[in-house]
Amino acid sequence: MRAKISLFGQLTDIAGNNIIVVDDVADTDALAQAVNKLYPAMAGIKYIIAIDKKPVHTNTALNEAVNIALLPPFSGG
Amino acid sequence: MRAKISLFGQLTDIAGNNIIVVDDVADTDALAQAVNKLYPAMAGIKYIIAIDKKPVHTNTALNEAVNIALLPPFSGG
Amino acid sequence: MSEHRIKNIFVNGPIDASFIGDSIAKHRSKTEIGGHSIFLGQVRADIIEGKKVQAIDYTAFEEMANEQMHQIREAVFEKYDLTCMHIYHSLGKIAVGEICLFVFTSSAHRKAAIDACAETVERLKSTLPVWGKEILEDETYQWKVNK
Amino acid sequence: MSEHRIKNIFVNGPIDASFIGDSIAKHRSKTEIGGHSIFLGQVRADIIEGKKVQAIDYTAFEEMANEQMHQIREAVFEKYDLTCMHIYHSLGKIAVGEICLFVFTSSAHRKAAIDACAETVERLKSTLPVWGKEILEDETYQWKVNK
Repeated sequence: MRAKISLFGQLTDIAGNNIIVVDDVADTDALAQAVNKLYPAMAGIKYIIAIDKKPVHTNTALNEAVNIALLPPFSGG
Repeated sequence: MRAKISLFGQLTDIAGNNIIVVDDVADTDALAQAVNKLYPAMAGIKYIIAIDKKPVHTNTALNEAVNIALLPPFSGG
Repeated sequence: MSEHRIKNIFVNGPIDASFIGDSIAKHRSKTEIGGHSIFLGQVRADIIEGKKVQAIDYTAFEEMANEQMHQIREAVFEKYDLTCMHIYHSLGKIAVGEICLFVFTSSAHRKAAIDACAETVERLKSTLPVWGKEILEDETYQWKVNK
Repeated sequence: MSEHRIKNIFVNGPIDASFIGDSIAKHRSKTEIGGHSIFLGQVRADIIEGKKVQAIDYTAFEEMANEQMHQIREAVFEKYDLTCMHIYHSLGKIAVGEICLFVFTSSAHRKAAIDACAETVERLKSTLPVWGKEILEDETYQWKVNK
């Protein structure tokens, strides 16, 4: 499937955008691989993948309906 | 010696006064005995004796120059 | 189930000290409270590679952060006997010396208020999707990293 | 040796929320601060043998309390990397819902501010010669006992 991904924090600097689109990703592992290939600088950042506003810590299947976001390390407060 | 003693908190209720005087007390142990005899209700209260604004935890000699205070359990804040 | 609804913790710009004072004053009628614990985050003038931070520009994944905060709130209310909890986090450019985080817990007894406040601060720092961009004096910037 | 002088922590009557707000605002210029921790004691409407507390009347051995507080301050500054500490305690009759204790610590980093505030509250509660007389709704009273 084609995944539309929201970016935050320093990831937006790397991509030069708040949203990126990657093709042919069936699950979150494939998504991370595709993203890191497209933007090698992202591979060096320990980002979390969030699906529908929840952090995902194991490989998870994707579908067109889900909301995908990449979250670099938090620095609130 | 004659000791002039400042009272605080509930001890002032028992004595009906902020200051009491006891005679013939050479040290803090003798002072506590004299006070508890004069005001038996004070014997049931775990007060601390302060000499010159410092709590005293072992028997301490008294002299006319020191400031003596009896402090019932604290309840500030 | 919980009575708490998901609240919006975000405010645009710094948190005024007078807002904090007003929040405290509102608790006067809650006479079951014996202790309040408050944590305030203030933007610090760190020196980064010889340049002074002049502001932090905060952004967040707001919807997710509010949901995460809701979960923290539920867990903390479950663990401690609290009367109330209020949380505010700034968004946008906050100058050094300004308040960017306000965590406020109240309880009948001090221990619950103090422990709940400390735990809430730690949890929100580690789990809320919020990012601070440190704006340096020469207008360059660096993404902040929480310790 | 210490730079701190013995301060008077006592104020007559309740501590206004606006005073707390103003105290916070004064720290805006201290841009080395990253976190503030505040504890507030509020007079609680406890029920004692069926009667509601309507106020606490605080008295203190003021000179000794200020000396003891000075020692606590020195010990806490020694232990934690603090920027500043402010303490205020009410004297006189404080109605339920009013603030009677204000402990305020600030540091570059949150942990020092939070831990120092919590420790200061515990230490002052156990060592300051201050007494609260709980005034009940029928004007009888009972001497308060700290837990």
